[in-house]
Amino acid sequence: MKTADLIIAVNTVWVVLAAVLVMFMQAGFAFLEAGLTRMKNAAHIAGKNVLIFGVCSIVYWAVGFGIAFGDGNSIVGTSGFFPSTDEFLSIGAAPFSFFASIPGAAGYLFEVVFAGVSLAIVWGAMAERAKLWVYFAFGTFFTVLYSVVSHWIWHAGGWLFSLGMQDFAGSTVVHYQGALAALAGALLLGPRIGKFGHDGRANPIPGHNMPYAVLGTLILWFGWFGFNPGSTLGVVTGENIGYFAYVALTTNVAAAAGALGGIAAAWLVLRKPDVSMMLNGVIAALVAITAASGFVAPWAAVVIGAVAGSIAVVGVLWVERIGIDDPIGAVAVHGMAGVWGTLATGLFAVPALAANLATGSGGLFYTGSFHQLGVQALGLVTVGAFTFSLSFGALWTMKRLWGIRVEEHVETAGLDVAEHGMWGYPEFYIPVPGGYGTESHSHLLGPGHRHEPVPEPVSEAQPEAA
Amino acid sequence: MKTADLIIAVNTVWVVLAAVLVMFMQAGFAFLEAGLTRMKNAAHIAGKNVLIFGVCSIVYWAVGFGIAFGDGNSIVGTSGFFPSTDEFLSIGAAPFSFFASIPGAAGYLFEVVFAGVSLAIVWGAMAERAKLWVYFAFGTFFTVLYSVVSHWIWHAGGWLFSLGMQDFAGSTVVHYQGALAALAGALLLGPRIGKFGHDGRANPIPGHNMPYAVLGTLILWFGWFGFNPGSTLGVVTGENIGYFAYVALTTNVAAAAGALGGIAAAWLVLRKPDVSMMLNGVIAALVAITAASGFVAPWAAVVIGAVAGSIAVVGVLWVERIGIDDPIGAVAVHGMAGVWGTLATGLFAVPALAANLATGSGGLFYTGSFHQLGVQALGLVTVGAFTFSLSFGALWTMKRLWGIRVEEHVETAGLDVAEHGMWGYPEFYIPVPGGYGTESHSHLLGPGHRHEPVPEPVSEAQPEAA
Amino acid sequence: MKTADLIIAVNTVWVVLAAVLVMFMQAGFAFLEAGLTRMKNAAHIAGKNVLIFGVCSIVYWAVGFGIAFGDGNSIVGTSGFFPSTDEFLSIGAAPFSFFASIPGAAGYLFEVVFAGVSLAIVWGAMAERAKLWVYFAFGTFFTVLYSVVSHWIWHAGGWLFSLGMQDFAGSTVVHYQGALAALAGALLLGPRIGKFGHDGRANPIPGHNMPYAVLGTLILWFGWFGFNPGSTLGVVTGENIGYFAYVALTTNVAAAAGALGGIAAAWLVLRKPDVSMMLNGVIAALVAITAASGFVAPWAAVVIGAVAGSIAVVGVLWVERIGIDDPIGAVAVHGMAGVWGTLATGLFAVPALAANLATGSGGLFYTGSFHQLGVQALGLVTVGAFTFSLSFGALWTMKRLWGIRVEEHVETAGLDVAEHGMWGYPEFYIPVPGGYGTESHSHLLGPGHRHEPVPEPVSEAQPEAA
Amino acid sequence: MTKVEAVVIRERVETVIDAVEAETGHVGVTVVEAIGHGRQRGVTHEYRGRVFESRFLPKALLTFIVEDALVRPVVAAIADAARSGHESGDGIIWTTRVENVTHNRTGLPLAEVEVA
Amino acid sequence: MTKVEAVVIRERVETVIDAVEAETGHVGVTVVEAIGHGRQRGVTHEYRGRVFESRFLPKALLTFIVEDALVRPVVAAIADAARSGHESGDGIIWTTRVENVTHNRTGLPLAEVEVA
Amino acid sequence: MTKVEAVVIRERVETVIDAVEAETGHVGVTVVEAIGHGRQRGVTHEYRGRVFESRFLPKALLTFIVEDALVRPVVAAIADAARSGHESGDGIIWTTRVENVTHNRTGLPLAEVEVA
Ligand SMILES: Nc1ncnc2c1ncn2[C@@H]1O[C@H](COP(=O)(O)OP(=O)(O)O)[C@@H](O)[C@H]1O
Ligand SMILES: Nc1ncnc2c1ncn2[C@@H]1O[C@H](COP(=O)(O)OP(=O)(O)O)[C@@H](O)[C@H]1O
Ligand SMILES: Nc1ncnc2c1ncn2[C@@H]1O[C@H](COP(=O)(O)OP(=O)(O)O)[C@@H](O)[C@H]1O
Repeated sequence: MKTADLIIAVNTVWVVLAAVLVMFMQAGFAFLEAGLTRMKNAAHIAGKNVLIFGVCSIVYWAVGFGIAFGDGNSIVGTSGFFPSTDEFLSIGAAPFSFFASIPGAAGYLFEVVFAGVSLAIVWGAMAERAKLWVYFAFGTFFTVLYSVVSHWIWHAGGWLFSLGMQDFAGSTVVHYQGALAALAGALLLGPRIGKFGHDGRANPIPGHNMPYAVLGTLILWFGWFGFNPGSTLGVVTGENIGYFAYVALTTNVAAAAGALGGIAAAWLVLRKPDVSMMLNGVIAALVAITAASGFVAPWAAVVIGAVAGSIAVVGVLWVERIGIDDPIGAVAVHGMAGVWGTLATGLFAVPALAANLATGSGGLFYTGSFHQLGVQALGLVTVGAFTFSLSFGALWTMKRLWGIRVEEHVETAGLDVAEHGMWGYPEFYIPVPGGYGTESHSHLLGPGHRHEPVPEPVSEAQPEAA
Repeated sequence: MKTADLIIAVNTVWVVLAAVLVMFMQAGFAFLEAGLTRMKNAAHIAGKNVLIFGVCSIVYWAVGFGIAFGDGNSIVGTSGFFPSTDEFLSIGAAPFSFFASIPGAAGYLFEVVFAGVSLAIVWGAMAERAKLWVYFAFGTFFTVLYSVVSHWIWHAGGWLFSLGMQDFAGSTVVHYQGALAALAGALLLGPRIGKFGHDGRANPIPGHNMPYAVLGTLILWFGWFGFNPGSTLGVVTGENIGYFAYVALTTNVAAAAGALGGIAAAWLVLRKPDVSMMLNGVIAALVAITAASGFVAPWAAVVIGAVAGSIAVVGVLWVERIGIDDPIGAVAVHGMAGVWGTLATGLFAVPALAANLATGSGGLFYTGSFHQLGVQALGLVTVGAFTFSLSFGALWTMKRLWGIRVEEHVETAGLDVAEHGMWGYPEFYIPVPGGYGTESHSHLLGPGHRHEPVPEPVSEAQPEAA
Repeated sequence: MKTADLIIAVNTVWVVLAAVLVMFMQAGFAFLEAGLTRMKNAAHIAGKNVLIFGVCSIVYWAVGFGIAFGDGNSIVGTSGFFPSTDEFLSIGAAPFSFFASIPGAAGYLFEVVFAGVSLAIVWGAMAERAKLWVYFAFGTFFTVLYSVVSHWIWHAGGWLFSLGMQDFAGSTVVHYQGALAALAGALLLGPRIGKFGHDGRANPIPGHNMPYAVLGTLILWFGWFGFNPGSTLGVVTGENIGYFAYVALTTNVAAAAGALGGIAAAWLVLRKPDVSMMLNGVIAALVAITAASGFVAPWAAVVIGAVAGSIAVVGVLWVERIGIDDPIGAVAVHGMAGVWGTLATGLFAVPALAANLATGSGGLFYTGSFHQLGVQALGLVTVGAFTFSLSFGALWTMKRLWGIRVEEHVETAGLDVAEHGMWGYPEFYIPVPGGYGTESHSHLLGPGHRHEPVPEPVSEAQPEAA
Repeated sequence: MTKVEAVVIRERVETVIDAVEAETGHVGVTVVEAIGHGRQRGVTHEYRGRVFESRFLPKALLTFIVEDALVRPVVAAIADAARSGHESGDGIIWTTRVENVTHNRTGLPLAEVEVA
Repeated sequence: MTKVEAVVIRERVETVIDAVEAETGHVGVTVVEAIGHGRQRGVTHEYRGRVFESRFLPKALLTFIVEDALVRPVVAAIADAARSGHESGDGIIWTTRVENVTHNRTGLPLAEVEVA
Repeated sequence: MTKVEAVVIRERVETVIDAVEAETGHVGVTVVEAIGHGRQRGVTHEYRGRVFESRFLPKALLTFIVEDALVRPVVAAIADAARSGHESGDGIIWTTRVENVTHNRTGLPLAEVEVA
């Protein structure tokens, strides 16, 4: 076997395992979001991540992957739709010639989990009040939208990539985009009942389970080691062997600095070391380092992370202050931190590393030139305009035509029982731990009381069902 | 170092990490099952997965691995019991010559976690009423049983493998077998108290924590990326470099289709987008694609997954209708979907892929020949007869001799407090958050009330203990 | 590309992924500890793991890594502080010439997660009563302390390594050290309010969530497959290709034996198959096999694990009997089992494996010589003296100067609400699932009752904040 | 009107309410999860090596506000339906006269709403 | 003194307490989470293929121990504040005379503490 | 018979029950977790940037059905045992006469069971 083939095999091991780590981030979002929302919606909030990752995986296989990484022009990929077995098995060949050192299948796997993350962010700000069908409809729409932008910035032929935009693993592509759609959704849905008093003052709606939020955050941190380092798409990067280890390092120190930055900011600004703010700080730091992880020095990663941690705290407050109800803080944590990370790369990118990655040039701090910073800003502006306007337009249309928000009584009762038919924690609402039927049965065993059978439940559905 | 050795090293990295992902599926089952059962049994249900994986790991090391993958005849492996250090370190040598390109130790690790998954399935249908010792006794028995069948289908010398049966990662070996034993157990244990009313109508017994079930499902999806792709046992498969990436792709699109198929079927049949049914749909799809993942085209994976998703919904209803109490839906989700997946491979296997894997031939859809389908059916019938009858026999004997079901008062009080001595969530049953002792101590601090010491608890055990 | 370079790339893939698995153990500790403590402290206990891993990651990057693995003398590393990008990218060069076959960045990543685990252990015994700032102060101090000892035992130039001490993955370095600091903390903090009655009898303070503890344990088991096998730091170990698979095997059978040993011991000694004791048994077994995993035969791993499982049960009882309040059992599970594992290596080390690892010699059982056992004991004594005395001294000083324990009313109310401002599970303490503000808003919608606005909350902080 | 309060084992909550509705026609109850201690001995717990008694067992506390005329049949129906046949723990019932029974939605005395 | 007990929807707990304090000046309440069944129909549940009714809805049970003189205004304030405008489920109120109202911290009759 | 109800801090539940049993010999109690608001100020919460007061603190509501003769000693024992020495929050006690006290298992008046 030729060494070249072996390198491909090793690259594939790395990329597939990185993709698997990123896929697990769905569990991270599920628990972060379930923990920061209310008990009555817990099953819905957690379960929706399974649903949207399902939608995303199918849509991305059908068209998204072709749009993003199929051979095409500088705006969009024009081939590789509903790819065949051979197209997925081939390496560095049309329609996925972009992936020169891994099979197309590995490319799909790695990219679809990124789309899934971006989509997961969207629903954070729309939590606890969106109709279920919207997840299907907008999920499909956004997956396509996302694919277009990822073509611009990541595909060798993409126009922003050609300009030298540096977005190593997607502060802009994944997080900022997700936050833009989240913002559109939050604006169109409006705040949850009771979020703002008649005097417009915001009321806190505490999430129901902080340990869930901690678990979610640690799963995200864990998955991010696939997210950023995996974006090398191989084990040798330019001159550097095992460069992904360096990317993992910048990711880790940034996240750590974000935890400290977040809790410190909360302690100073809010006078309390708010646990949920520390968690937001970690995530904001990971979001910010995402663009920069391959380009910056360790000390810069610490700075980027610490700043992002405080952005999370102030950003969450500010979004609420301007009257937007974002239960998870998606706009601040993924949007503002994503912008910061993208710009910070333009500030701190080390020329040698940029050269080694053959992407853009050194940052202001090293070169004294505003060029790279300008490119980053251009990317933010164009993506912002594109993704926000189209997301807003799509959701606005859906709202007008069919309505995207649940009825008041559904929201009050909770989505679990009203939409899905069962509480997320049934035993907190129903006093019969043995199940509904227990008593109508168990007292047959003892010499207990006998009474007329419970009225037949409305279960006429089943006969046809089975 | 020779390239050949390096390939072995890379294979080992891949197989070991895949095994680790599969091992984590124990946490997935623990939370899926704990979430779909009652609060009063939560510690028992979750904890038993640690217990049975412990039993399985020891038994499989002692005899199971030798039976399954030790050199032997077409029925059973006859060597490699209590393997030595050298036997585990050697590559492609007796007694584990089956593993030609990884050390025997990697083989053990990868195969034992599969046995653990099969065993985990068994207890799903027996949840909330089996005696604790049965986990030890039947766990040991089933591990051996499982090893025999895995020898038939996976070992190069196994008789079903020789016939060309296609079961890439174990729809039959792992899931169908587990479900057969689960069925035997559910039949012999009988339904939980209150599951069926005096009029025979089934009563719902809602699981106590849907977020747990979601976490469990996402962990399973995550782990399945080790389960199916890892079954290539190496990074180069016939002609294809990094073929495991393709297997991961079919696995992912099938699971996604299962989520959509499950929730759609629930919405249509039950008129509610039941979250737990969507989760079952995902798992059923993963079960079904397990046999097919290496053999089919992406579109076929989508079909297999979507069908499996609806099988889960209808199957769960049907199993309940015929009077079987299967709290987790193991029989439908692992059994019926396992049968579907095994047969579907006989329908959709791509000839070229089958040839590349040197296992069986193309499926009906491509070849027009019923041959492969027939082989798959033969495998299902023989394994079904073998595993069900022996599992039933073993459990029947245990039931006759010592009884396998807990007493009624234990079941009513809950296994946590009755068998293990403590609730899974003590603070929901005991009104002293500070712990039992708090008051007998803390009021010493303040000028509070003094009273005669609480009667000495029956803790005479300790002195000898320490 | 040269094969030598490719081997480095493969090593890096393995080591980075192993490091990622170990990093996830933070989630394991977070949930194990949150599950074994009380509801009122759940957010604090879980969240602190994010905090301390943040502290540890920054301190270890700044100085710890240099002290532990920077080139230096036999006592301490004297270079590699605040390492630069180039220092992290270089392979086998100063200041991290210790890492001959992976980049320095991979070395950092793998070693920092070990420091994080050791630090996580510390807080287990200090749970539910330590002041928040202590996490920052002692976390920093301990990270440095830990780095010194890891230099002694793991660095090629370390004095204990030179003597031939065998501690494959850190029973002594990571677990025993963590337990020593934990013991110092537990002694200086004193027991939680109510833990011991006026008659000195220990009162049980049940943990609030056994499923959390199970999840935590399974995550730890999962992560341990990075912990021990990853410590090969490469895919080829001496003569053996893929030796890490063998290490994974010994780790798994030991953990399994620990589960069985723990539940058996509990059943015999406590007359109940205590779930939490089974979990402790697993962890104790993993702790014990950590030193031995690369040196012993499978049967010895089973013995080591089973013994460790019973040590956990008896040790927890004994620590409590002598009046120490260790909520998680860190002293017994990590300390006593760590000692056992370190000594057991001196008993069961296979000469051939020791030779292949070029570390120490065979154990008493094989060689009849007490030499290796003596070396192991020497290591335990010196590390014990060093780490305990310095940890105790540091905490004693902090206690004297500023106090390390929260006020009684804080401890009684719970750290979540008293220190962080919000309950871990707000809806169990606040009767308004809709959030505080719901009623002041929702009744505007209906023709409901109107009343004077709720008094403005003390939120003057915000305006300046935003 | 009269308040009838009953402590019953949780598994019996629905049986008891069914019995009251079936045998007296009264509809309306408020249920609270409770834990109780009485003649019945509690549970022996074991946790991490400590063996100890908890005197408490899970129960439910039911409150029915009923017409005075219905008090006896309601009490009888509850006592009858609450009897599990186990040796202990079935709980107790007691009643109290209550005044000003007001129906929030209408603001009327509940009695008038009941007839309504 | 008199005990005023009220069952209200959970979202209204704070509104009701605010109203009592604002309109009668009475401070002091004990709240218990409850589930209730009344004229209002319950929830239709679906779980794994079973469709069934649960008659219970989440409510809260409030207990106020008040001066006899305050009973009428307190009841009025509660009923007024508990009214959600929904078609059902707003709950009920009832009162009972109570004796020996003792204040644990001081051991004095509560009335005297109130004035204190 | 008489119903004695007491609101106490949760840490004191077992102390209070022990005291009642030790000092009056009465056995039998039903406990409900409650949250309370009284003279004692509540907790200042902070959540994601909002600082606000919650007036509620965790308490427990104990219900004892006792012989009329035991009312005074039971109330005294509770008040005594509930006193934590803290500056606030120890709760209150009140009593009410109750009728038809029935014992579910036997169907007899509870009094007769007690003596039995
Ligand atoms: N005197 C009492 N005061 C308050 N609650 C009581 C009293 N006696 C019994 N109970 C309640 O009834 C429940 C069952 O009482 P118990 O004496 O155990 O029943 P049985 O007499 O059938 O054994 C207890 O758990 C407690 O909640
Ligand atoms: N007779 C009663 N006894 C006890 N609780 C009652 C009674 N009637 C109503 N309730 C309580 O009040 C709640 C609301 O009653 P409901 O009849 O639904 O209100 P509405 O009359 O406004 O529809 C019920 O859920 C129950 O908790
Ligand atoms: N008037 C009342 N009605 C109902 N419950 C009350 C009343 N006064 C006090 N309580 C209960 O007693 C608890 C303690 O009361 P509080 O006034 O805080 O005690 P203290 O007077 O010792 O400060 C309160 O949290 C509440 O649950």
